[in-house]
Amino acid sequence: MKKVLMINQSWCKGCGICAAFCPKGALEIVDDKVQRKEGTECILCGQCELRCPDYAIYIDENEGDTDQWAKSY
Amino acid sequence: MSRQEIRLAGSGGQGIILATVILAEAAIQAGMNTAQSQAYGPEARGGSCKAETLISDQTIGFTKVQNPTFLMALTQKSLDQYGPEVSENCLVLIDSGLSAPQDMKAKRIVALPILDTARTVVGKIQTANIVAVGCINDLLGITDAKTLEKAVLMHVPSGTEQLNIKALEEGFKLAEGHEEK
Amino acid sequence: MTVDTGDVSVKTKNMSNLIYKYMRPEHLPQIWCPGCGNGIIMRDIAQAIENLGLSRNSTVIVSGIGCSARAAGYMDFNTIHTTHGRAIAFATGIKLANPSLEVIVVTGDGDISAIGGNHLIHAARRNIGLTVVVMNNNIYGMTGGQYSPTTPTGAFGTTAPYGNLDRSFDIAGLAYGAGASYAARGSAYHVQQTTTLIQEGIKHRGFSIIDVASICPTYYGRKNKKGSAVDMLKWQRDNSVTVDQAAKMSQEELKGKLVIGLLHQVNYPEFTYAYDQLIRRLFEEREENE
Amino acid sequence: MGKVVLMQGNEACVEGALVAGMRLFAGYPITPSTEIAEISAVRLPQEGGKFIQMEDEIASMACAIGGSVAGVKSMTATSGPGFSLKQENLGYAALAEIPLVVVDVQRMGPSTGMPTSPSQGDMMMARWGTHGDHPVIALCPSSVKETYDLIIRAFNLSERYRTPVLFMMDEIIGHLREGMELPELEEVEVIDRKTVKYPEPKRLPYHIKKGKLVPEMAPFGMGQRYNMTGLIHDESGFPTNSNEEAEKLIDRLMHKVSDNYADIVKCEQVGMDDADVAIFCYGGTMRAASSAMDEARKAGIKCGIFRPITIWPFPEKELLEAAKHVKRIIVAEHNYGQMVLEVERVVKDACRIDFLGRYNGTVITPDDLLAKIREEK
Repeated sequence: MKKVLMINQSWCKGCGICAAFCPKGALEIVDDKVQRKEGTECILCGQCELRCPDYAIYIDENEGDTDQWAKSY
Repeated sequence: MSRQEIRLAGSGGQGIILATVILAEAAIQAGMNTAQSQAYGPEARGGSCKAETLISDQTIGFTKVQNPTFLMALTQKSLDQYGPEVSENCLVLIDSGLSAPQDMKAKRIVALPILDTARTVVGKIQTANIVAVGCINDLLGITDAKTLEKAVLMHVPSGTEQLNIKALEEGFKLAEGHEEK
Repeated sequence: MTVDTGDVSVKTKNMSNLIYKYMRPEHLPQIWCPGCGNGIIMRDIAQAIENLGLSRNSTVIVSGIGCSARAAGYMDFNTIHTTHGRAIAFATGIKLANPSLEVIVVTGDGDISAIGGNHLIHAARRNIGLTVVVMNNNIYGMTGGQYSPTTPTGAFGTTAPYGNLDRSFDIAGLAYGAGASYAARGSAYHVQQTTTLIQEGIKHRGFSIIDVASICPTYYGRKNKKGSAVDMLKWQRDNSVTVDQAAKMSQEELKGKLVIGLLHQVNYPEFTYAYDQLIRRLFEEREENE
Repeated sequence: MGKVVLMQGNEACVEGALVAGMRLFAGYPITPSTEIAEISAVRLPQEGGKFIQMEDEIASMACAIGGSVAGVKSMTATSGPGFSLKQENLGYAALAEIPLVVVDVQRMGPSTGMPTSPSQGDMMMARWGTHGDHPVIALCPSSVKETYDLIIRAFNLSERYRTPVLFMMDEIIGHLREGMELPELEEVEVIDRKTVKYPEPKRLPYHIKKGKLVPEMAPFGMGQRYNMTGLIHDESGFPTNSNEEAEKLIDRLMHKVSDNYADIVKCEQVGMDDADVAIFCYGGTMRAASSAMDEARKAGIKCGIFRPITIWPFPEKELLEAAKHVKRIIVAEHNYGQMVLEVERVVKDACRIDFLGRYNGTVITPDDLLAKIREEK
């Protein structure tokens, strides 16, 4: 099953840790919330998930109901 | 047996408390009521020590000895301290090595070589309290020898039974031919 | 997809399987400040439990008072949030009453080494089978930034306005000196290493402590010009040395470094096990006598 | 009739507790309660229970709470200074509704005071010692036999009301040895913990089932995962800042005890049918009072005794009724005047109240009481 990066913006406090430690620079904080940065590549390494203090970003398995490779709530 | 208010005094480590516990146990075994308590200083050894047993065939209210009917002192210090407090009718048992203070009102004094008997006859000074228990039972007639022996065995450390029974018997012997001064 | 939670099976929505399985989502996000290291360490604990396959029903989380103490409320186990400094003493009673429980104490530097210091050293000495995870952020966060026993000399806090005069405690070293049979140090940055250290600490039979360097950007960071949460984590990344590396370094070289890894482990009979042996012995003696 | 044995008050406390189901004791040495720890250390492992000597009094209290949370009937014992140290966690146990028994063999204070000297100086600390409003059940034995029976009752009350029960002994009874008749064990009522039968994950840990007094408890490890806290919490066991929930919780805690006054409060009245003068006393002081009463009656003075066995909640209904039928109440206690404040609060001007306090390390004697009884004003 395909893996997918998930973002739960309602839990995000915008600390920026995930973005800072993303090896591909694929995340950014906009208005105190994390989001995917356009034109970058996510390699689904999970470094963001490991260090997010608020469990707002994580790698999940694609539920099959979407083509999106990143999903935000 | 009428109400007895027994006070034993000595120095910490002489087994004064255990002696009153055994007397209390003897009273229970003999079907009487009893109340045993003690007061001691912070020292575990060498400090002054006072322990009491009330024995009565009636229910016991107040649990402390107020007017001792019997006092035993094993050290001069404790005799000097508690001797003058007791009334004329109190029976006082002292170790032979001690001398009664001048201001002691009690008339009935029995001096027996309790410490010496423990040391030389029984062979262990630590048994002086059990020698004393034998003497006291004989003087006061709390219970029979068999019951007292049972009470002793209920409270002495295991391994010391024989030694303590010997001490008790020596106590009986000591008191047999006693004389009140 | 579904997650086996032990009692219910529900489609996950907006959290990872790990969080769904071991946390109480209805109480998330936590009250901790943005960038607080405690959330990272709490996840490490959950991951360690997942790796070990512990049953949630037979795992107990005990906490004291302070920021760290809120962890108990978020984690989906038998949880008890106790009084300040006393988490280990409560945990001792729980472990003694039911040694089959896995008892994990989640605490902070003030909680464990100031008001609770006595319980720490004696539980370590007793070698009772608790696992203590310290969220060590070098400051009292919940009361607003006072210096703690692990605040470095010279650092600032609201009660150290001219710089801290005290020397700071090495909590893992303290516990080790007191007889802890497992002592380790991790950091908020070193997620995988710390998770492994916690995991091994839980597995260890006896008293284990994992002193984890947390970060407090709100108070410690701001008061001491340490920058953002990101800066503080980067500091951990750039200034940590492993136990093996540290062994080859001089005292001078080690100054200002964070030594992480397993500091000490020894096998010694665990207290509740020893007590159960005692009970068995007494029962056997009685049977022989009868 | 059971066997009569010679037993010390402190020993009876442990033996009774074992009958009541105590299987964990956490303590710290302090005279005059130390024998309770020593005897527990010998007896508990023999019964499959656990004894632990903690590093201090605070830890002992916390450890006993932990034991109870894990489903084992637990006890701790101490004397004055240690009772002071236990107060914070006592409040925790009251708020989180943890059944356990805390024994205080009182000694003379304040501070280190006069070790081993008798006192009843912790009576108000028992009521008000921990911060915040909380329910209190405290019992006072006045003989070795009563210590044995009453400690069983203390455990039963703690289970029935899910609350810590204070067992307020004093040195007089703690160190007294006297004969007591052992009960037939099958005749002893022992209340076991009401635990959840089927742990349901969604069950609210502090929800009270219809017709029940208190929430059923789920010992840690039995399958219901929930949160316990010393913060004000709602039925879910999680902290709340709701003022309504706070009031609801405190009301419920207070009412579970006050609404069951008749079940909890016990007192003894001796010779009160025709008494003109009553001695109000509790614990070891009762022994001097009973001797004084006998003497007074011999001298033609109609003397009676009113003795609370449950000291908190205070037996105010019975006392007020008794006060209406006597001319005087003499309050005798080994402190500077503690329970006399309660007597004054309850009796008001229903009769004259005299006070006999003792706070120098000696005990009130029957003669002291007789002198007070004969005092003319």
